[in-house]
Amino acid sequence: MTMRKNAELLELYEGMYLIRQVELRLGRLFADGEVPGFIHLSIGQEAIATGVASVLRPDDTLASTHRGHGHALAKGVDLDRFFMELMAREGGMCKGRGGSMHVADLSIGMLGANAIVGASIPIALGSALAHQVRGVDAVAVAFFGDGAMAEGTLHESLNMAALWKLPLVFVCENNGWAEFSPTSTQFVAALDKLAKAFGIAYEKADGRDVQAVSKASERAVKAARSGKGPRVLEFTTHRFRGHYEGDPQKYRSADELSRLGEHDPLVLLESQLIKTGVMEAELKHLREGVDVRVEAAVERARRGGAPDFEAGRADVYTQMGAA
Amino acid sequence: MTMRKNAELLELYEGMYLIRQVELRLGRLFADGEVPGFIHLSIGQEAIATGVASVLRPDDTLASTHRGHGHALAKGVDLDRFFMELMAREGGMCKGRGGSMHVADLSIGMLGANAIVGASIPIALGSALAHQVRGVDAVAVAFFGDGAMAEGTLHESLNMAALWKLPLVFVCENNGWAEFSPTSTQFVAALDKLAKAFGIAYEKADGRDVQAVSKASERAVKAARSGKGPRVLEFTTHRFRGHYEGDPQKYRSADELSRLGEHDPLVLLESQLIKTGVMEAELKHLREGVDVRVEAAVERARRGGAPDFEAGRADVYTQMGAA
Amino acid sequence: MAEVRFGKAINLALADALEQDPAVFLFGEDIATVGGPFGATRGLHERFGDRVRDTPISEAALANAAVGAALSGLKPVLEIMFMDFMTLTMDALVNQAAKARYMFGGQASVPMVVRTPHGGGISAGPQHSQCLEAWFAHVPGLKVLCPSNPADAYGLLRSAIADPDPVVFVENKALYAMKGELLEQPEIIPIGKARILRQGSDVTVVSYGAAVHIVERAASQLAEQGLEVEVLDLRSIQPWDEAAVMESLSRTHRLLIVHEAVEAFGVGAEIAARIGEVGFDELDAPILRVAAPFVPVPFAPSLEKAYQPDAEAVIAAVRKLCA
Amino acid sequence: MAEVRFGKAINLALADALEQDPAVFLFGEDIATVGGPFGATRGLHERFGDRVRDTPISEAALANAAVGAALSGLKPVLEIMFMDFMTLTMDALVNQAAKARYMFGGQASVPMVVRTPHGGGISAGPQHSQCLEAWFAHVPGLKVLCPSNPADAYGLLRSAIADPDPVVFVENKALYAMKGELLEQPEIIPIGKARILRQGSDVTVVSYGAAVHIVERAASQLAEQGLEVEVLDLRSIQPWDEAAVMESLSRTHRLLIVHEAVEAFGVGAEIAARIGEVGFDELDAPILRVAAPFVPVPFAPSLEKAYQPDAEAVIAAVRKLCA
Ligand SMILES: Cc1ncc(C[n+]2csc(CCOP(=O)(O)OP(=O)(O)O)c2C)c(N)n1
Ligand SMILES: Cc1ncc(C[n+]2csc(CCOP(=O)(O)OP(=O)(O)O)c2C)c(N)n1
Ligand SMILES: [Mg+2]
Ligand SMILES: [Mg+2]
Repeated sequence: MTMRKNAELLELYEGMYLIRQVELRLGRLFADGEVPGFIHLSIGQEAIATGVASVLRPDDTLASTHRGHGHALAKGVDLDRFFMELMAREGGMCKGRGGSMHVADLSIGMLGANAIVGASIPIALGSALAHQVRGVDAVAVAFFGDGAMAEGTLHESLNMAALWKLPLVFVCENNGWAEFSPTSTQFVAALDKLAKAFGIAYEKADGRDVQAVSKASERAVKAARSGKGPRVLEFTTHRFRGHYEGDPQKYRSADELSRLGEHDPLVLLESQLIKTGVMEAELKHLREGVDVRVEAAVERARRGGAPDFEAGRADVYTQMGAA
Repeated sequence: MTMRKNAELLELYEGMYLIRQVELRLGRLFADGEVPGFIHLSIGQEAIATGVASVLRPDDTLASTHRGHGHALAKGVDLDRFFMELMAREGGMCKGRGGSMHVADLSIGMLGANAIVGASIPIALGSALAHQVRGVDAVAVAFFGDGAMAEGTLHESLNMAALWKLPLVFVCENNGWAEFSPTSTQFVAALDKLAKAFGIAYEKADGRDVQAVSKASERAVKAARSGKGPRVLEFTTHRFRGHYEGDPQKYRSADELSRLGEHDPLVLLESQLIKTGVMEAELKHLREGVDVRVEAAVERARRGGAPDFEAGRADVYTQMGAA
Repeated sequence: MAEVRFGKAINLALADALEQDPAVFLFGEDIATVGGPFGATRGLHERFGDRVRDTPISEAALANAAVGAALSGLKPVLEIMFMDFMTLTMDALVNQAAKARYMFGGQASVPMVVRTPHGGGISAGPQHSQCLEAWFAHVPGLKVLCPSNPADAYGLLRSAIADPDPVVFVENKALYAMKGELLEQPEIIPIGKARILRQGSDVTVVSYGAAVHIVERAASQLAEQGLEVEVLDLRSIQPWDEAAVMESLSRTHRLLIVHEAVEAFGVGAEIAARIGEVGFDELDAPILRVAAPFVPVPFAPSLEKAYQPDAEAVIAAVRKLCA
Repeated sequence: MAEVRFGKAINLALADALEQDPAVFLFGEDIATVGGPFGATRGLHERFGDRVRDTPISEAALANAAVGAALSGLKPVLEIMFMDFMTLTMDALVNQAAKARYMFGGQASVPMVVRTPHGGGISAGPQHSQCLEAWFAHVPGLKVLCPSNPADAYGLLRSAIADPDPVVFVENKALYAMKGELLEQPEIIPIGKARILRQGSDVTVVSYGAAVHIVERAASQLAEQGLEVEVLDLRSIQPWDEAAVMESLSRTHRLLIVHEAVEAFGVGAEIAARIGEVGFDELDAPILRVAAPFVPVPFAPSLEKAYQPDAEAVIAAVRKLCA
């Protein structure tokens, strides 16, 4: 393993650890009443967001889901503004109006988390269409969960993406669950066969392994970028937490819950890094750096002011208020 | 070929000829201003409606499309009330309120033509669900065109039908056109692969050949009826007329239009019948019988009274008018 | 007589309907195994088996399936998890369910219910908080109900399920935990009848759903200040009880309408327009409305609080009316 | 100055927008090769190539794709063939397009237009005739326009396309063939400004779209009878020009609102409610509405004629106001 390779891996590790740490922190903030609403954590799924985003350019776009913190962070949203948003402050990336399910930063192509299951797919489709029509070589990524596969928007979007050879990468994060039900009790098709039906190249990889994710994503994004049309990626993964924070998860067996740790993408990557000669102390230092950043962001968010409703009215429209 | 077989074939011929004659007549009535609105004729596609309906029981249900005259007639709607509907009379099966795109007779399981592309599929799905939940062995049929395959409802319905093993037969009438565009310019997936992705058995047959349609339908309906779950049927066919009457069809080549006659399901069946020993005079007599019935129905419809708007208000709700 | 929560009253109504009518069938996302995200269907799957069914995330097809099922002998009750997702069911409700009876000439009824929660107050953000009932009230063929307490929730839901026509049954999520009296043999409450919750001679305040409680709080405070408010709970939005409003107005000569939905083009607009017409001579002051501003529902608790109509706004409006 | 048809004015506006702004992109079913079912986009594909694109029959994904495209640098103009099919696009318009700007903290605009025809009069039946504009007017973040003549169609459509916010642009199908003057350099008409079509001192009649012509006919007849009607064409429904209505009312002291949409919970309800409030002291008579009854749009011409508001109804209402 080369030094360069190692540096890249460390960067991925840092990205994944950032998501982990942010979300663990959010879990505690939520439990303490400092984060209102409901939040869906992607703990256990960090390798996907990180691996996919690692091959994206700033002008590439992505549309995300209700479980979108990781996607936003991996695409590079500002940590302070992220925490401020979830903690309902004026300084939030959405000025406290969107919250967890709507984190967005249009300036870096993060088109928003989305509270409507299945909506990320056609929104990303439209973004890919814009790239194509505008003649730029940017790529759009549609993140969606396995449960979202049951929505008709997947079908409509697979078709249009293939029909128009759009620079669109479909990314299914298959964690086996749709809320409180195993997705197998809801959706019978396999995504590979679906993709095949539309003539779209498909690739599956282990969503715990950030390198596998990154490599598969690289191939898909490269193809999409070079005019070869859409690609479908499916990453198997594990949802470590409840559907949302506060979910007692009675529907999951104690056995499943107790074995989740085996699938931890951070642990897997750590042991790999150690094997390549990285020292545990180095990792620890890196983690501490992230911890400090996260804690500082939380502190700053706590000090952030409450948003002003009346001021916000001006943003319902760009050009003018309604009658 | 046995006598019984011959009688069956003749019955199919009569059914197909009835649809043909009704629609030719409708075409003239439309041109003469006696049928208002817009009408989509299924001329050229009669073998599908006839063949599918030939294996259905009265308690089997079907949901149809904007091109639904054939489905309605094949399921056995009353001819007088059919013409009265299209000619906007009080005596119409829908009292003149629905017209061509809404012909329905709930008492024989004809759940209506439908002006929303793609809606027939989930409506038939629901009907199949009702059959299953009520524990009856009726089957539901969803007719849809090739253009409708692009709607997300197909995907959602394929999934639920498979998931719940519903007694539902999907029937795609693939005439190659979606309005004014070849469907190949709109939809890239092949239905067999789609069905396969959902694990649903698929069968394709020549939609010009009523026996082929009938046999494939028989297998599908039998499977659905006996609890084996949904089936997908695809019948290739040809739309002889414009998308709707009055459509000048500039988008179709003269060559294509001139060769449509080669695909006439009635001509094919006639020559087959002749081969089995049926006399042309017998066929002629049968046709004349249909002609007389159709003409009589048209005459009666002409004499039908206009519907009464005020009286119709009582049907907006079953139980009571709104405030 | 017992105290039960609003959610439990819904649960009891569903259970009693399932018990008494084998045609009743419940389906929706996560309603069976885990008993629904708000617990409204808890225990029903255990008790009624496959008549209470979990579904895939396929709202569009589910709603149209309800139509097909209702046309085929079931009385389906579909749960749509948040009213914001009703956006996906509009074809089914508006083009199909609402029209089938009239458009098929009165042949059939469509006895289906869609239960769905609306309203804010839990920081669920812009796509999980909307009150969209005005849309459905605008559609001939639909009925729209919105109870404000457990007894009404029970009684109206029983009516909705027994009703032969399609009903949109709106449950304000802020009410699920609310406690109230329920008789041993709970009353069935007819559709279209308002209820006077508090008598008063100075102003009539018309409301429905959770807003009723804001109005009651305001009325108590106003009573201390010597203003007697008559509080009318509409319960049914389509049809709505014009006679009851007029009767009250003929005594108070002042009218205020309060709801949580957006004011502009909301339910209150129709009531104000209609009463402004038929009650013109009774009015001693303009009809006022207290409702949400023309802004999406924001996430931050502070914003949401500023957004939602409250008792202070009601008090101010009543004072203005009586000035 | 030339006489052009309404449909041609739309066509010219689209052409000029495409010409002047490379970000403008047109898509919809059958709009390119054949120029749209109503001919509104004829010739544009030939002239602008792939910037005018035919699409599959996938309204839900198309509308969300418009959102994604608008967030990624295009100004998409989507055609939805009939307003009844807008039922399939509600998530995109209401949850996504309308909210993105506000919900993302004012980061981005969503410059998209959905063009769609509404209205009856051609026996298109219950699922091809609806006027659903009130729904969109109820949604903060959307703008809603509805021109009544070719010059306004041109001028408003140019404004809609140039506007940074999502616009629902409603074209009454009965108007497509209507002729009217269009300047060599046609005017751009600002959103939100009503126009006085006829001055009069006895009654103010507010209307929009095709209903304007009914009102004008009625006004001519009433003038012969000595009643001077002031006719206001709203042109913009959201926002609507309250100031213009108030100004007129301050002279006439009587108000009638006329539209083709269903009266109950329709656009007129908001205007009546609002003016009934702010114009209370100006009113010498109740505000009346002439609009469609609470019934689906029937197919039979005789029924549709009875259903649609006409000049006689307007005359009767004006007479009642002035009695
Ligand atoms: C249109 C719509 N339907 C239902 C929901 C409620 N809901 C939120 S998340 C979810 C399950 C999604 O499962 P999946 O797509 O696998 O994502 P995961 O939660 O596993 O990340 C559901 C049903 C929703 N938000 N939007
Ligand atoms: C939801 C919806 N979108 C669009 C239309 C307009 N439309 C009517 S028929 C049709 C083409 C349908 O093609 P196909 O399903 O192949 O049926 P065919 O006309 O060939 O029988 C379209 C686009 C519609 N009626 N409903
Ligand atoms: Mg999942
Ligand atoms: Mg076709």
